Amino acid sequence: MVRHFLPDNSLGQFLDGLSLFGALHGPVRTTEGVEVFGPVRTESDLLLNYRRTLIPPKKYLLPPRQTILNYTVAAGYTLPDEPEPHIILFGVHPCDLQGIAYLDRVFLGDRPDRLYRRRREAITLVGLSCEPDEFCFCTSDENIPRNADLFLQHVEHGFLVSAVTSKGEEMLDGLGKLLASSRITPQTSAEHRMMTRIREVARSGKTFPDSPLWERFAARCLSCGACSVCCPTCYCFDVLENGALDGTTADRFREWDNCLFRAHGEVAGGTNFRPDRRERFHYRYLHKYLGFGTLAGVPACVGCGRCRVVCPVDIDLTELFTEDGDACS
Amino acid sequence: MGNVLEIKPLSRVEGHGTVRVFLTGRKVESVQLNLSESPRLFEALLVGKPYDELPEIICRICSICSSVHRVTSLQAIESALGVDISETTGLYRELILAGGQIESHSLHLFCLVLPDYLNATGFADLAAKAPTELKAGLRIKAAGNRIQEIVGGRLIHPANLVPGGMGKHPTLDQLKMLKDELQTVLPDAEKACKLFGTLNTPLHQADLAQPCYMAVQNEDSGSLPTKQLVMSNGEHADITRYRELLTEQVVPHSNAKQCRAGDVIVTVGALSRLNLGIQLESRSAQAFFDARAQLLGAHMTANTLAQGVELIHSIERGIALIDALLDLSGPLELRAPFQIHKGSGTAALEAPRGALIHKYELDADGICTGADIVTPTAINQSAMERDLYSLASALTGADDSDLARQLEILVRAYDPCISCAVHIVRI
Amino acid sequence: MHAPEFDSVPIPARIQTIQQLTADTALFRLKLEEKLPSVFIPGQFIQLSVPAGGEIPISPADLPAEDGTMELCVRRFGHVTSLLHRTKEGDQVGIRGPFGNGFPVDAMSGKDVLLLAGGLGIAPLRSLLFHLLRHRSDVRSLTLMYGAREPAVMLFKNELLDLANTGSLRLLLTVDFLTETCQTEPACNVGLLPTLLKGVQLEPGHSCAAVCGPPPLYRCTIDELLRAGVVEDNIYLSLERRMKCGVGLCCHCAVGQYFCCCDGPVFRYRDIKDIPGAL
Amino acid sequence: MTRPTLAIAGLTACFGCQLTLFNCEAELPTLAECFDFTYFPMGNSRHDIGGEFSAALVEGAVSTPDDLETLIRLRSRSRILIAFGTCARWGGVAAMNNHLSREAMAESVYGKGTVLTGSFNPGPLDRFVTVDFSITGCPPEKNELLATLAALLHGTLPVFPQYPVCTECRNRECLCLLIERGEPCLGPITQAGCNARCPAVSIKCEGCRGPVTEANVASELEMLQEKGISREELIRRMRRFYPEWDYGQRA
Ligand SMILES: Cc1cc2nc3c(=O)[nH]c(=O)nc-3n(C[C@H](O)[C@H](O)[C@H](O)COP(=O)(O)OP(=O)(O)OC[C@H]3O[C@@H](n4cnc5c(N)ncnc54)[C@H](O)[C@@H]3O)c2cc1C
Ligand code: SF4
Ligand code: SF4
Ligand code: SF4
Repeated sequence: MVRHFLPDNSLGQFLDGLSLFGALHGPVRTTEGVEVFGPVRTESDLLLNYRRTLIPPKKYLLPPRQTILNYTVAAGYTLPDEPEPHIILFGVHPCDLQGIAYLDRVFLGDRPDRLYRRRREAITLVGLSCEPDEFCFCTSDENIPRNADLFLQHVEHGFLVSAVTSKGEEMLDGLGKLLASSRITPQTSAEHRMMTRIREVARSGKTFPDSPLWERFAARCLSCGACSVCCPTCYCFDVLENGALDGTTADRFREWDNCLFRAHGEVAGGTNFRPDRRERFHYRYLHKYLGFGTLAGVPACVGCGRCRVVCPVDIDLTELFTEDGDACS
Repeated sequence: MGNVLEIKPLSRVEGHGTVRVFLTGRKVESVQLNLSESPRLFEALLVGKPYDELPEIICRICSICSSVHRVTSLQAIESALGVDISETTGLYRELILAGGQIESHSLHLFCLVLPDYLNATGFADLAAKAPTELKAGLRIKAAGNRIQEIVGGRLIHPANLVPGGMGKHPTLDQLKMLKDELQTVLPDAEKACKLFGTLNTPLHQADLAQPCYMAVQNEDSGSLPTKQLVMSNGEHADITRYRELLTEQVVPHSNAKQCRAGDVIVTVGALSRLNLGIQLESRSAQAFFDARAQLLGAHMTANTLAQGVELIHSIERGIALIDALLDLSGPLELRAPFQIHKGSGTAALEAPRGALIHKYELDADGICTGADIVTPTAINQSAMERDLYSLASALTGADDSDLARQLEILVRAYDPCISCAVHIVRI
Repeated sequence: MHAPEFDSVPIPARIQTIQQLTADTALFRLKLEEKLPSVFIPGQFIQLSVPAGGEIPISPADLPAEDGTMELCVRRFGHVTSLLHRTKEGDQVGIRGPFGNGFPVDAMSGKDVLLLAGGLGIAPLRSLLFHLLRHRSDVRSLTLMYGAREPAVMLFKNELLDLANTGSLRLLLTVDFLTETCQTEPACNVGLLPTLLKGVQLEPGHSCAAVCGPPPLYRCTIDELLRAGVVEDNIYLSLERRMKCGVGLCCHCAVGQYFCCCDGPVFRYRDIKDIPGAL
Repeated sequence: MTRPTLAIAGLTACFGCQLTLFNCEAELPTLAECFDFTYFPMGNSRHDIGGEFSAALVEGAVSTPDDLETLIRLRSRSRILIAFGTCARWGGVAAMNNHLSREAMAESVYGKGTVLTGSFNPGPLDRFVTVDFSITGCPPEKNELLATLAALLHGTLPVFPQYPVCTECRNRECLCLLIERGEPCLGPITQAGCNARCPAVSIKCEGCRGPVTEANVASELEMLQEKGISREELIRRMRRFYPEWDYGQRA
């Protein structure tokens, strides 16, 4: 893969060039100071050294609430046909790129989801290297994640730009004059200890049935939903249908759900297969680290650290993998 | 033999009320207006609560007036704590008051009283009989509500307004959108005002007493905070001395106390404001000029038309305030800093229905030790009862359903807000 | 076999007839306006859409007929089922499916087959029963044990008695308790369903059982079945979970590492017996 | 199609829930067509409470014999009784001091010997009658009211979220006032549905929609106490809209 050098002072023009291919979105700061992915109006909006956004880019692919069917008496149920505007998502960190790769496996696997695919195809990913902090433990398998269309690596005075996909190459074609050839080889990072542990655990299928941590988690958890909302790979959803005021038409939509909510394991008549929080934490553990169905054995956690940051009562499932948690298994 | 005609519940008003007409044969002996809302003991709920919770609790006294209660409460607390709010905060507060007035006046004009003019039973009937007028009215109302929602964070019980300032400023885009919306409905409001000026009043023309108007004002313009209570008989007082001007008495037949200025029965509301001369913007000034013969010195049956003029005024005022806000530059202060200490504060504002006064006593920790609230409907109650008696007497001989209908229309002209009127006041 | 996708659009269907079976349960005969994308295997389920209510999993109560009709036996339980019970003949509903794995009918051939239905569990088993009756010579013997709360709520009773009278089916009925008026009901045991298994002895390896009913039924029936000689491999259970998508995406229906909607709803007992919370 | 008949009535409250209906400006003409507002004193001068109602939406807490009479009358004449708003569902602001004696409360402010005749401690509707459905909120949300009315037209009732305000707050990517500013936000234990209105303007949730079903009340209290907020203050704030929290509840 060829790497080009993009000097800092050409970034603005580079972004202008990218926005010819779609609406430019990237990490920006809200007036309250929250780092989020959102529309980028000018280069100065863009946070080039951000840590992590509150919600990962999954919101572009699987919005918190999305209409999935419309009903009319005449036509029955039909798929909504909202055209997906093309979006250039700039500045996606490797952990989030891996998150997207995971969602792709779920939603574009053997049972592809048309609504997901439509959004996925309308998005171009421009990755950006990052500096880890004390919360995250991401490790990309390669230095340049394969699902980025373009990938930028911070280097002194600029970025190393690589086109990963043909779409990426196409975009670079028009931007050649901003780029210089480069011989810099960026450093590669070693796998984070935590991620090594997680991968080991996933391989061995360990479930820590006797760890006292479960009780502690269950007693403290507020079921506030933050950990799932903010996780790049949590994708459980609920489906609901509402009639409209005309008395005949209806809309069906799906919205993000959370395995720590009581209703998640309920069936009609009130029977609940995961009645208490302890069981729901087990479930979360099984799904997140050991994987279900065709993704059994594939850990979903990409190490972005969001769940540790957003939990109001400091619950951290990875404690299971540290000495203490492990010792109890 | 005496008999009693009872109108219960009063309909198309906000809150629970009853009118009883006592008759001997066909002669009207007396009329009682009972504001029968159950007392929620709001002052008692406030005592013992910290200063910052007071506005959040007290705005729940009434939904339609929630913004103005909230702002009055904030100003009283800030006066107790000596807080100097920023120009921005002041403008936003005025803006939400304008929004509240647009919403309240249009709800009242189009949904509650217009049916009387067009011989409809309510908004649902009106939707069939006068769909264009209703829809135009609802558009105006929506514009007022949008202001309340964007500035207050919620349509009712505005959460965004807190002691010293606000939680978050609306964005420039939101302000521009509000301005556009206000500009669109301004012609609708002018049309509506003309409509109320020309429609035949459904009310029997009786000789009602000439009211003594009262309003809160500033010497200069309408900006916050207001300083003076003024009356059309020339009396006036600083708002902190409102208790010297306004006396209250318990009447056995009502859950709200009646309020008078000494012996004088006073009237507050849109008509009073116009008669006491609020500063109008250009188009509302024109509307007032056009309708002056119907408004100047008029009794309360003209209040509806006065609200029509004010509807134009608050839309214009809203636009002017948004322009002022758009002109502000630089980093804007969200909340003014302040220290908590013992103190007492009074604030008065014009609610859509007239003068509203809040007073609080705070201890050294900012905990409320006493609260007093005077609401416009409590002030209007005596005048309402007096006018009901005159109207009923003038209608001697009318059959019961006509009499009841006429009395209800008169009550509606006052636009009573019974939820806020009913609360027992500490003296 | 290819199951429909989650975003597949429900096929329109009309309600042809509604037959009230008990106070809260009715048999809805639907006519599909298009063909189902694949052949229905007993034990599979469809997702039934009731406009403005939503979508719920239902196991058809018979084998869909050539003319595109299908029978659903549904109890009024909550949100969607109540709305279904308010529909009238001629109303429109929607169908997606079939989803999941049904009963392994091939594995039943040559065996003594025991069907155990508790309450509404008779609905899914009825389609299996019809299938087996149609291929009666493939299985060695066919027994249906069906338990209901009380005689008044026993579903399809006359139909089942008629079938039993043809001799191709051994039918054992039980009710949890008898009400005054029904004391003369014929051929009906009193007691929970497992009591019917008391004393039954089957040939291990040559017998199999299909069980469907409310969760407590499984817990109390399995031991009895094992004791009667049915091996773990040959006990098939149809499990209920909340299903929103039907294809293993929404993640509500997980049973251990399996998804009830695509790995089930029919599971072999051996595969799930060690999963905590499965039953 | 026969139009569903509605009764809309207010007991002890601020009229905000009924105002919420009027606040549906865009939909009001449609609503007038779809429903027969048979009994609706605030909106209609033709009040006949005599008939049968498809549904009754009742605002406010019960705190007078008159309230109770209206409520029972509506209950017996309506197929569906809907508690409309926080006061009707949970008791609301007027009930926040129910732990104090009403007489003592009146006396503490107005002096000895004050008697309050004809009213009692405000309570939610379900203390007196069976309630079929509720739309919570102080004020309730327009879209929840409209969803309910639409569902009634379809012969059903809507399904509202059962998760807390936090979930919506995070979905909107608001600043978490609890984590970032240590404020006693009640979002984690409050029923969602408002789309986190208050945190969205950087104001802590005051809990106006009442408890979420699986509120971990004990943990919320512990966590906020660890942040240095007193238990008394927390309980006082929590009582503002619902005076009967179970402070030991964990799930
Ligand atoms: C494989 C399978 C086969 C089945 N076969 C049959 C059968 O043949 N006959 C039969 O009667 N039943 C059958 N059931 C059970 C049937 O699916 C439930 O009774 C039905 O889902 C109840 O739905 P409800 O909305 O009426 O009940 P509710 O109790 O209201 O809802 C059930 C679940 O869905 C949630 N929910 C409620 N309303 C909604 C909504 N509008 N949108 C989304 N979720 C909502 C609830 O939280 C609850 O978890 C079967 C179930 C399964 C899994
Ligand atoms: S589990 Fe936590 S650390 Fe892992 S990907 Fe999800 S949010 Fe990030
Ligand atoms: S601000 Fe409040 S509602 Fe929002 S996430 Fe934080 S605790 Fe929850
Ligand atoms: S954030 Fe809390 S206080 Fe604000 S509207 Fe929602 S529930 Fe009510």
